[in-house]
Amino acid sequence: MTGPAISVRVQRQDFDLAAEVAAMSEGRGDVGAIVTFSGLCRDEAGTLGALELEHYPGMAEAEIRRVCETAVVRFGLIALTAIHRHGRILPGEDIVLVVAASPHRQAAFDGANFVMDFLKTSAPFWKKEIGTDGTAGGWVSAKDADDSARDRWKKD
Amino acid sequence: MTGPAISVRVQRQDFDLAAEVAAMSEGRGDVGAIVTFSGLCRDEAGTLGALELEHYPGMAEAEIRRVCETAVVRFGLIALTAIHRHGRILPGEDIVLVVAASPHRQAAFDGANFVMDFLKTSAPFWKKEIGTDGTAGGWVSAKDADDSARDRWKKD
Amino acid sequence: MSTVRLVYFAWVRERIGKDEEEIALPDSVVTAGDLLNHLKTLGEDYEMALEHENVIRVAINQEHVEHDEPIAGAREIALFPPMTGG
Amino acid sequence: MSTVRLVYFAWVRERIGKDEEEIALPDSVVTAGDLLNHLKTLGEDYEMALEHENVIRVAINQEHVEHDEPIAGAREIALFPPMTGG
Repeated sequence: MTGPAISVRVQRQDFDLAAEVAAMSEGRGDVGAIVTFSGLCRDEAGTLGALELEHYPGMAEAEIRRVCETAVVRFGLIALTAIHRHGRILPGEDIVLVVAASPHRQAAFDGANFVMDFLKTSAPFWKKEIGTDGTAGGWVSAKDADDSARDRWKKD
Repeated sequence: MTGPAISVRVQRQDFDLAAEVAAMSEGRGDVGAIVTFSGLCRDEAGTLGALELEHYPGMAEAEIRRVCETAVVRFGLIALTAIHRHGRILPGEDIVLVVAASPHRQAAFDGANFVMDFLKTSAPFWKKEIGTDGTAGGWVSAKDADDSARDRWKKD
Repeated sequence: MSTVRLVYFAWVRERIGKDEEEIALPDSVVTAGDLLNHLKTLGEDYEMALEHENVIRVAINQEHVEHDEPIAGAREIALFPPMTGG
Repeated sequence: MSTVRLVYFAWVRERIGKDEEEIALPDSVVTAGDLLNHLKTLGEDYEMALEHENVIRVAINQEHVEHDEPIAGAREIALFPPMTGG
């Protein structure tokens, strides 16, 4: 008997959504619901040339894994995958993927949502904006709304 | 200026998750979040041979479209796709797919979640269980939990 | 008297024993609930199918309605159990 | 005196002007907050980087800690701004 399958990857290259989803239910009949979240780089109305994503190697993986371990227990997930890219990301490209599988739909929704909220506020990644002319802009500021989103998961 | 892109399909054949997701952000830079929900046929601990999915042609599409139209307005979605299969579905196979795209993550999560909750309780589909020996079992019963899940979206 | 097309799904269809039919309605049948009561007088199959009247869902012209909704102007009325898609 | 490896990220890294360094810590530096105050005495770059002390996040051995956490036993201490991944 193995526990829920957690897979965490921090990588430069893009990911394959379909393959990650297919892997969740392959060879098993207890998965009834799979929710995926893909976070993409927006072009900010044409003003953004790219994002430069800096991360803390080692801690980035460890922190996402801690979030995932909490999520599989709390929501009774069958499998959970989280992939976060780093380096230069162009508008329209993928930044992050979370895939949660469970027998029932709400657990899969909540699991993926929970992971994103905690990943946003606790995984050591930082975004720097690069203008359309290639010059470095400012660092993206953290949002209070992200802290609020995380805090709604606190149990009473 | 076109409104949010809603695509609703009720079909026998399987769908292509990756293609549906890719279509959402193709040629546009305002999509920051894409959430997908895939509903799969479980094997019910090896007791289920298949599901036979009956639907009300015409109304099934119309009802899902009504739900989607409400969702894009309520959550400010950029695009929303819902595909529901009918006919015989084997354990491990896809039943339903919802894909919601928006600038920000919570709207995409809520949009997909909302569509599933209303689709479950209002789209005219019925599941009949087929045993592993191919004999027809009973019709799946509607769950009170599904009504509760829908009712939590009622605004105060 | 007016005629209307009735369509049945899932176990309502199985118990009544047909997918659809055209029937003539007496003028006393005003609401969807009246229709259910009228159908129950047409035979045992209908009685068994519509026994638990409160769980039967009704759609007029492919839109959900409550049992107290008038059916005047309906081209197609569907009767079916609670839905279990998704 | 003990030595510890410090690593910096994002605008903390840019303002201090280095990715990482080993520094010797006086015994008076007990908590993460003490460390920030000590670093601010090391020059203008540090002062500018750590000016808004309350927004600076600290990780000891790759785990988040509060500013009042003791740093004894730390092999690696990271200083960085609030995170903006995802």
